[in-house]
Amino acid sequence: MTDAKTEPLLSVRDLVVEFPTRRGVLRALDRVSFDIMPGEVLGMVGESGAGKSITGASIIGLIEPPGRIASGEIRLKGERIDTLGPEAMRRVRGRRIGMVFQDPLTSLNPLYTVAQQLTETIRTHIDISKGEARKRAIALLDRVGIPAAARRIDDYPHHFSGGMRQRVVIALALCAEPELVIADEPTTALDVSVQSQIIEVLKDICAERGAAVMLITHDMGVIAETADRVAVLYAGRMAEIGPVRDVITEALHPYTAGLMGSIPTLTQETDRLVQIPGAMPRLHAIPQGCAFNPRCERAFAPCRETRPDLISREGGRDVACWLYDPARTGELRDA
Amino acid sequence: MTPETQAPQTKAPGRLYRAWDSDLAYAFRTAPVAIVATLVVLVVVFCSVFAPLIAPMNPYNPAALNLMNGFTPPMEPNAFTGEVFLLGADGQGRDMLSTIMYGTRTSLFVGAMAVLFAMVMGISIGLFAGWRGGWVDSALMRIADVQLAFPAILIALLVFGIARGFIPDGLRDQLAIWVLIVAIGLSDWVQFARVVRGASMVEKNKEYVQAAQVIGAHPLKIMFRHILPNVMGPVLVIATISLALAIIAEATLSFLGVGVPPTQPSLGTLIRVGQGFLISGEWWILLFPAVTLLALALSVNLLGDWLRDALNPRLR
Amino acid sequence: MTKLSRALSLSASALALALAAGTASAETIRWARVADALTLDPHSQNEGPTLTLLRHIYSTLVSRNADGTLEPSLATSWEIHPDDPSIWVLTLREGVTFQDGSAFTAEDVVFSYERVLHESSGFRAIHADVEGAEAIDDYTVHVKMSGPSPLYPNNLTNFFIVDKDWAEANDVVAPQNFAAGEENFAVRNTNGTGPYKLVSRDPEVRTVMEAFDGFWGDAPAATEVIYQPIPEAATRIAALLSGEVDFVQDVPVQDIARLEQTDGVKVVTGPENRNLFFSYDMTSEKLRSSNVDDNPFSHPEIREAMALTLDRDAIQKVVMRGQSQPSAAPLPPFVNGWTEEMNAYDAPDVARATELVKSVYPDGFSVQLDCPNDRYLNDEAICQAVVGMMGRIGIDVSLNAQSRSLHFPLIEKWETDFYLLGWGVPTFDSAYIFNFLVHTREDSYGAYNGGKYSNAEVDAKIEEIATMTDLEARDAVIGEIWDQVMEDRVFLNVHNQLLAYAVKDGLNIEVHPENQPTMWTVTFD
Amino acid sequence: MIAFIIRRLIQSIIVMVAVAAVSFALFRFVGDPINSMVGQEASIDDRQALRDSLGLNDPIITQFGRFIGNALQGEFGISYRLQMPVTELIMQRLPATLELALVSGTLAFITGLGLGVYTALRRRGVLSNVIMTGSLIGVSLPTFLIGVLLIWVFAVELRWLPSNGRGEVVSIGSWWSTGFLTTSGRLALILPAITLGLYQMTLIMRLVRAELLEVLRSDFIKFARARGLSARAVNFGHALKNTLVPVITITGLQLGSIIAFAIITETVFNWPGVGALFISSVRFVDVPVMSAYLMMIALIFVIINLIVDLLYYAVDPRLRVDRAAHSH
Repeated sequence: MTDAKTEPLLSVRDLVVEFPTRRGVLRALDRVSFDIMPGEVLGMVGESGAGKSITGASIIGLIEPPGRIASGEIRLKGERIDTLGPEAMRRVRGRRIGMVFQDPLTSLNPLYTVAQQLTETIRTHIDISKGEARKRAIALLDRVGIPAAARRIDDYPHHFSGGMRQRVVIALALCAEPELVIADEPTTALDVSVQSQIIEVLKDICAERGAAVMLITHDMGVIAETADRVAVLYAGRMAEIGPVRDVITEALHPYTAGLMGSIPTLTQETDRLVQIPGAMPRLHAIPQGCAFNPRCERAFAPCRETRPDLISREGGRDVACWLYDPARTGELRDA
Repeated sequence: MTPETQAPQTKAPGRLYRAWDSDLAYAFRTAPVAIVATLVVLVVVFCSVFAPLIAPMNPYNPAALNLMNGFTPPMEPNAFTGEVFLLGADGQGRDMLSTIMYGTRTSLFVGAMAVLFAMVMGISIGLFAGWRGGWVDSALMRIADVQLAFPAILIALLVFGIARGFIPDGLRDQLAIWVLIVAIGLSDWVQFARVVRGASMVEKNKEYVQAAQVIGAHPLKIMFRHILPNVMGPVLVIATISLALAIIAEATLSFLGVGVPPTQPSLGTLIRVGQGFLISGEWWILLFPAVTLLALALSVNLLGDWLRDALNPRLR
Repeated sequence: MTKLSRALSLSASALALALAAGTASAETIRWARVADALTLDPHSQNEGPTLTLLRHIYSTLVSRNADGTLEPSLATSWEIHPDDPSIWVLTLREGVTFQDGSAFTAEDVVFSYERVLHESSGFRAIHADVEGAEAIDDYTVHVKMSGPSPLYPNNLTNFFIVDKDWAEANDVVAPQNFAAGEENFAVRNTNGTGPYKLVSRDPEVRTVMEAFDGFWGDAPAATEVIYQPIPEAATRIAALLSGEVDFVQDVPVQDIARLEQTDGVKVVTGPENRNLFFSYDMTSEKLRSSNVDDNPFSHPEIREAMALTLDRDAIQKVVMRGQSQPSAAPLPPFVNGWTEEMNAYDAPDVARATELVKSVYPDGFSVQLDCPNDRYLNDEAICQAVVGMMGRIGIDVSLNAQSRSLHFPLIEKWETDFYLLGWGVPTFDSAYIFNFLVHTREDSYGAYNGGKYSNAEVDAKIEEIATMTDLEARDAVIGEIWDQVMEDRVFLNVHNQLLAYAVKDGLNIEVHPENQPTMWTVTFD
Repeated sequence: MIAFIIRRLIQSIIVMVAVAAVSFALFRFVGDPINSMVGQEASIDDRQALRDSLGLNDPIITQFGRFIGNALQGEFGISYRLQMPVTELIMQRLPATLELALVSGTLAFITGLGLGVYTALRRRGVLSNVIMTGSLIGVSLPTFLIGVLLIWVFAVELRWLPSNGRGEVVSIGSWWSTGFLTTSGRLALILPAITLGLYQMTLIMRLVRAELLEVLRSDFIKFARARGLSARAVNFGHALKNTLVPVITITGLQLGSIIAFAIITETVFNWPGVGALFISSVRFVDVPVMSAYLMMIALIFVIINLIVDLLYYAVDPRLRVDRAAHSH
């Protein structure tokens, strides 16, 4: 799985994304760092507004103005991509990083056939003939599970059901064979019954092609089933990263712990995060110190004063919590 | 109308107030164009509303006019009477400044009333169409289509023609202004109706509407109360832009010989008369009313534009 | 230049609007006025622009000079028959041909009489006293009147002669009948004896005529006439200033000064045979639009007060910019029966007028004034000024200014209390005014007597002058009638209109008292 | 599809009858044609006789019935004013109006589309703001004044362009006359087309901008960008095509109002079209011409509506199934 010695496919370091507003500059992401290894599936979880989608958008260079990357760096195979010009970045999108959005109903242009959208995308990135592109497109549709792909490729998006459309979307995201696919809540808008199929397709096809996946979701269940590692975001900051099994069985960060408590048992949906009192702070009212401290049962003095940095632990785990500060482990052991 | 308009205060004041007080006010403070436009509108509205108090003379009182003052250029003494007018005098010896103030008053009144008329009509029809649905809705919306495609000038000419048949002698010039209001308003209700219809179609199936019915309240009344706050933004935008349109429409109709009597000229009538003096050299008879109209209509249009963007955060 | 003009006439149906004045041929006149001729049928519409245009294609028996006097045209002379005072003997010009080449003879005159007397003719009233016409020989026609009609030749100036054979061949023996729903050939086709031939016509857009080389009179200097109606005053003047037309007939008074100062353009002015007056209902018990219970206009004091507050000089100076002749009498000086004294009017005396009004109505009264806004020079502005003048003496007038098509029916249907009317006198005789404006409304009399004026004595005199042959005695009766009309203040006259024509330099044209300029009399420098 | 067209046709007929009824009602009040038709010398009796012969004294219902009956046969009678068959008169004037409407409509559409796209894509640019504000000036003055000012500047003062009329026209076939084929004809089109198109241009520009901004925010555009499609393909291929659906609708419906708005422009520029004809007819109470004009406007409206529906159909594939599903 994760080999510490291989170079990460994607490396995000101290990423800060800011939105200037009339109430001052909001930090949607505040010094977020993580890596994605080639071929791995990184789950990214957090509540709405925690910064998951913005992380995805900043990697692919599509933050809505006036938002901007204020500092930090994003590297793809060691090459900085956050500083690329628009044209160079455009060539990265689709070709090297694919993206799948939440709502398949609105992700497809209603006025073009699936074939038009697929071949256009393929031919944008790969220099092949129209016929060749179409062949590839049909094969891909077939692979993502569209029955009678050769015939249905000339249909318009509205001819497909929601689940089928999301398969088309996946095909579109993968058609130029990217090394990384960012899937931003790919199943939220779908019926529960098809959710797992879609995730399955996405995971399988990426595995086949050796593409890494960054799976953004607020559904811990999906992460548990799919991801190799999981990153937990809270109020624009990284709370914890680690192999998914470890994080689930033994969450380090109190917030993660609360989050894990909300994993639905079996397939039953329950209100998430009921166990954690209070709500995530708004971005313009992030408390001093650890952002989670007002809600944290285990908060102590430093939590209210200084923001904790990510602390590397054994087993490839990182956590941003004063509880794990080596300098303080002793004094807290019994607390 | 009265109980309904008061109603939102009980339910939505917090939301409305917050939206207005914060985002809109901030957007306004940071938009110089909107500020300038508002200032212009305020000055023009002030001058016209208080025209009877601040205007140097009452140009609507023919007995007070001295024909010999006709065509006095701005700031120059009249050759016969020696009187001086800041913006000159028109062909009837009316002080241009006063005439413009009164004319703007008439134009604004016509515009505002026409928009009000269109708004009441549009909201009622839209609400009704959305509530009843079915063939009533299709019929009303089809009429709206026809209305939208049928040019406003023709509709106004038509209303004017028909009204002339009903209005008795001696009342013509008093009623002309109301006919004008109906004529302009009638061509403008469709947009209001569409917005309200859309909103009411969404609302009518909501539980509270059915619940209201159970307790005996009329669903239309309930819907009105709930829909109004929702459509306030778009309605306001449409109303603002319609106001500018109505003022221009009044001027256009006056060019076609339909409008307020020449003894009580509106801005449009002044421009219609003034354009006859473009070549002859009495520029002030055209220029000042035209500039006033331009300033007013442009400002109202700019405000409408700004309002539309400001109320639609997605466009911001 | 000749080459160009030939090219122009060759492609006449698609004539280029030469943009620069300099490129127009000196022999072409581009003529713009407010309205187009309604038809080319010579006997259908008795209306100014129609008559003006037709005059260029068709000739009349008798024509009128720019100074208002009669002169021979197709008739070289006209006399009352020595034996029968009710017969007019017309001697016709010889050697005249129609534009299709056929000869003009007495037969054509007789036929034209039949046609002009047809019930679909617009000129029946003018020839109402004609019982019939008879060809005595090829060049003599007897016109039988119902009684002695000493001034009848005045009625011949708008009577166009058509070719009998042509009319019969094209089935246009009668003028357009609207109810029939079919178009008459004569509406768009012509065959006259006039100085110009029709080349092309696009109604309300452009009518092109070229000189008829078989014309019986002098060959016109202007060999081609392009006639364009331009209803908007500003556009019309702009067309002249930009050099797109050479002659603008209807010039707004306010533009005269500017045009006079413009290089390459000049303005000619002259009196029109038309006066403008207010009249009122002085007979009804109660007015339609007044706030008092009786009829204010029935009081002589009120009528006097109105005369006293009307400031004609101010209207002349400001509204008309000098382009009018203020006058108390509702007839222009051209008209038989006019005297110098009739023009005199009192200086305005607002104080006295106010007293007069107060003596009847201490609080004043209100009334509606009906006024056309597209018929006379500055009609609406005149009415507006009068509203102000009336307001000063306690008469609260509300103004109803509207299009002529709405205004004139009010007068005809007696649906107005107080109105503005302009009156032209094509016969140049007072009887025309009396017949239409003064005589009690009955039969063919009083169609425009909108004030319901009725005076049996006056009516009798009006009927009497119609057949009087002793012109001096007749003039005396006319004088008596005028005295009574002026005393009763039937009309509140404002002024006689002056006409202004604007032409480009190098083109000489005279103002015609009936506003019917003739292009064949135009000369070039 | 067929059911849809039939439904549309029935609606159109209802519209036409309604317009006929309304226009007929109108003419009862615009004035009395007789006065304009006869000379001032005509006696009261003559006037009555003419009224009778034209059927103006018949009961309203009779008159209306006769009017509808004739209108169905395309027969509107003889113009009271110009004494020509009304249908011929209108056909003679129609080319001028249609050419003017076409040119100003195209002008408005092209510039409106261009400026709308520009101001949407460069939303925060200085030039965009200038365009947005500047375009409002054109709609903040009455059309007739703009026309008069253009004449004054470009015809009187500069003498660049003709002040009035259509210039030289060339006949094509038996009833079409065009100004497109001559220089003077094309020059004469410029000022009226600008005057007439200004308002529509502003409208279309604003519509395009608003729709485009809306579309640019949509998920499928985000997704298209995320797939690395070029800005050109995204903005002009994906976004613009989606914008066109509402734009076509409004523009199409506006064509009707362009033709009607031509009343003002034609009057100011003495343009020999049906609008100017209508206004002179109103002044003269030329009832046959007025009714024919209104019926023509209604017909044009109905036709345009149909075309817009079909265009919609061509542009938006979603409608094809939806409509088909409805008609089953």
